[in-house]
Amino acid sequence: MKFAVIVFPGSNCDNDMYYAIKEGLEEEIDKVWYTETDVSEYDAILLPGGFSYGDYLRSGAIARFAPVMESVIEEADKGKPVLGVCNGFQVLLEARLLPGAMQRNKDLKFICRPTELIVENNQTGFTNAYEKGESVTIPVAHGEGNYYCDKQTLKELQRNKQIVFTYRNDINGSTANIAGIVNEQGNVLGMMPHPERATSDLLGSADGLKLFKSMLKHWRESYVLTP
Amino acid sequence: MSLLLEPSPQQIKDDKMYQEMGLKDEEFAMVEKILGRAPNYTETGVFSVMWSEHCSYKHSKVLLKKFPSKGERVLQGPGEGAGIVDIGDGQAVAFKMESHNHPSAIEPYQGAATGVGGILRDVFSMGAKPIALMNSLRFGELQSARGRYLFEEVVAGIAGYGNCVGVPTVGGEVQFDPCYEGNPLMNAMCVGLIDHKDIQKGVAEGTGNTVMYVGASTGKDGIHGATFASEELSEESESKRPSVQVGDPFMEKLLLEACLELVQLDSLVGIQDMGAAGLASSSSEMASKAGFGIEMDLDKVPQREKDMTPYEMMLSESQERMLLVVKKGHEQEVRNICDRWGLYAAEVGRVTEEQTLRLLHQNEVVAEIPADALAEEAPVYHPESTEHAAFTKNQQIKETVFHIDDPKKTLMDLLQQPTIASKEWIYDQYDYMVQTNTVVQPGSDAAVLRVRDKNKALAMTTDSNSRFIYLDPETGGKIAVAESARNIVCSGGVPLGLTDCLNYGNPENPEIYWQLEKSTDGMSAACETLETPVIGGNVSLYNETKAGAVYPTPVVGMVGLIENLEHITTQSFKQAGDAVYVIGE
Amino acid sequence: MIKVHVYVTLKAGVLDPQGSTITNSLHTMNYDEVQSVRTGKFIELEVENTKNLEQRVEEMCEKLLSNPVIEDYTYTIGEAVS
Amino acid sequence: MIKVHVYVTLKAGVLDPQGSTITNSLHTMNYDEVQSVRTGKFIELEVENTKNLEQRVEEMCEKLLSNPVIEDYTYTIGEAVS
Ligand SMILES: Nc1ncnc2c1ncn2[C@@H]1O[C@H](COP(=O)(O)OP(=O)(O)O)[C@@H](O)[C@H]1O
Repeated sequence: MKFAVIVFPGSNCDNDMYYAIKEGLEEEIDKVWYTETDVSEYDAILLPGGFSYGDYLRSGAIARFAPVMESVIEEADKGKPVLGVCNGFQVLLEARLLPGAMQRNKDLKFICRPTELIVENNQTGFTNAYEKGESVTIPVAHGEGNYYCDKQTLKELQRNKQIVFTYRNDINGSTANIAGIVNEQGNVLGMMPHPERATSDLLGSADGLKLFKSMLKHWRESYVLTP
Repeated sequence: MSLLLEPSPQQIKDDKMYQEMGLKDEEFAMVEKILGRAPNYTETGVFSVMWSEHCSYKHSKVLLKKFPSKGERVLQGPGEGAGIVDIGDGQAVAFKMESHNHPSAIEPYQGAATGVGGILRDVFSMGAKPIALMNSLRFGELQSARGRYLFEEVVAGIAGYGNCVGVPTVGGEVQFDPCYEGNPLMNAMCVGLIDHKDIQKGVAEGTGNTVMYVGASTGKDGIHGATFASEELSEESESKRPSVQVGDPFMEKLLLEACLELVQLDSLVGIQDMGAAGLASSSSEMASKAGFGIEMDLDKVPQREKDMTPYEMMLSESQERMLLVVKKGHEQEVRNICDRWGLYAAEVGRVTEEQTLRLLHQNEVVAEIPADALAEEAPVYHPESTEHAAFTKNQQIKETVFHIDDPKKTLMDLLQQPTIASKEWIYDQYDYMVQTNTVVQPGSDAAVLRVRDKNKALAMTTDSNSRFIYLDPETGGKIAVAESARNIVCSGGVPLGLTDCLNYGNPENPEIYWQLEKSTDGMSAACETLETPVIGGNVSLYNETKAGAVYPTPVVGMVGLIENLEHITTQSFKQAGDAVYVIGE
Repeated sequence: MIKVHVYVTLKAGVLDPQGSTITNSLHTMNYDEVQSVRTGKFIELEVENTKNLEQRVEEMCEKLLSNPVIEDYTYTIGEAVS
Repeated sequence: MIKVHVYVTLKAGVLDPQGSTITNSLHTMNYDEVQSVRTGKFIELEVENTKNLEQRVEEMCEKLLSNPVIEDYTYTIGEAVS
């Protein structure tokens, strides 16, 4: 399986994502520069964490207009898996590939810590290796992870089972403790916690690796095994 | 001030205007002797910053010489952006600590943020990839609103900058004491990883080579910051400072990535950060170190504001800027890399045979100074020294035995002291995991980072207990070094060396100078014994307000090598039933 | 050159964590008369005079300067200055 | 209840990294007419009418709402509304 991790000016978890795939999952991955205009050759697209464009104005707002995003949106619309982590999630929100918006954490402070998450939906192409309701430890590191959506949107998210991860405890004020959501089609996942930081026991947890394993399994099942 | 309104050399001399810039009468006389004439306004400004304590170490040079700085593993000792120590396999670790005390007292968020920015540049300008940040902080008690404000904003500033750049802040230390009330301390340390072959120096050599400027444009911010850092804080400080520097961590991130690519160019001759005293220090130091000169055309310097004068350009402390020397004819290679990162690279001058710093502005020579005079020939002072009264008094105290009626209550009281209590509130705000190498997170004796693809790791710590040092500077100095070494050893590492940041009051006060002397004696002795060379550091003097000087606070930042990942040890008890030992005296 | 002022505010109903923090701080500082605080952005643009300036400004606000999911915007277009 | 609007801007000469990044971004989006962008804060307060309202607002601006070291502020005090 061939992954692309997009590098925006100011991305800083691109290398971590690269190693998670290369060494953790042992699959192929390229770093793709934000000025590229065609990402169709990849099987999955990863938008990494960091501070694209310094997070100036609003996090993700400026990266959303980077040249590469047109092709990312195109591939997402075609049903290709797209994963946005932290700043990547914020970019997906700004690009309207996912509903809602991010605000500053409720106590206005950046938080970095291992966090307990609940897998709310294990029927996605990103979570099929987890149990439903499984409790996993994956770190967060963000200042603007306070997920907001209006009541109507929340209802839809719930009805369509688009809420994939929630925080066990409220850490940042997010609506319904949401930590990660997918789009209606289920091929675009945005999450604030960093699975790429939880890929080995040496780093404190390997729970994040299962997410990438899920992507691989899903890809094998849907693209490789079907004639 | 426009160029036309600048005072003439005669006026500067007659009205002793140099005093306001920080030059003493006898220093001004030396300048006149060096130039063979009275300096003009720009020249006076450049001399005054280069001869400030911050840049010249004129009151501390003698003491720094005592530190052992050699060792089998030392690849680069004091004298460059950062010191470098070998860790085997063709790799080395570069590290340095620096203070940003006065800026943090005035504008704590930006002061701390730009402190982090500066120390990062010191490390990546050596060609090293920054892998960790640490810090050492001192504030007044948290009961005061101002104290809390300074503390919260400094922590937020460190977090804001480091998190954005993507270098994990893996540890540090903090102490609260009334002596820091008006003059908090903010020391930042950066650790970088480098391959031996990539080590760069800040030198401008090779006549005709091109001097290039990369990064943010030059504004009127922080003009005279180095002088400001070499004075006591007063109410005037507020108005004296023309404008505070604001950090741009996004720009820094681009600059970092670009520099790590630039150092791979064979055509790069030298590179140096424009830190305190900006263009003045980087240009004169690069020229002086190499034994060449630099001719710079100030019209080519990217400027953020209209009508900047040579004085303002040379003394500006705008952040996120680098000065490069490139082999003539290879400028395009630099431009290509910078373009890719969205940075502007300007050709601002050339290296000259003649060892002079010559500045051109609108086709006129506006300054002409021997480069060595600025970088090397600052006066050196041997201030008077008198035993500090606090020490004398402390020595007279007969041994005291404390009677504790309720040990449990005393323990609880102690644990509630902000200085002793958990520091989670602080490091929760630092991204200490980015780069995914942090194996031992903040909260243990030392932070531990694995070295990717190798079965080894680096341990790092910052330490100082200024109350001990206040009561007995020599012993306290030894304790500071020994504590660092113990923290490294407890984490499974062998100490490699240290960087330090010497924070004291006004050295022209004999009692303060005595503290400086004695504590550095103690540190040197401990370094000799423990075989931990001092490979770099920084001095911050004049940390005092009307209420008095801060405690003598030499902070030690030590790095150790863990030769096998299995040696990594953490602080916590592991399981019930294990025996607990106390070793040592 | 024309000065354009853009004001970006949170939509009614969207919580404003920063606003509530400021309200609390003002209360501890004894400014009890303050009932509520809402924070927003104030962006000043210097723009060359173009034909359809208003439309262009509107576009910039929609696309980049505000996020319609949570924010509203208003703007004023100033007099031309040299 | 009275609405007070506070505008906080960076002092002239103080670097505005946000502003320059937004300018660049607008340029890549072909809004080349934009010469420069400066960012600031827009704060709306709802305040009970008190005697020395103006002075109180001024104090709040000085002490909390702006950072006098790098920022300037202006404010407008609206009509009383129920
Ligand atoms: N306390 C100290 N101990 C050892 N070396 C020091 C100390 N203070 C400064 N130095 C060394 O003196 C040199 C000049 O320091 P400094 O001017 O702070 O460097 P920079 O040019 O990076 O600002 C540096 O190489 C530094 O390591």
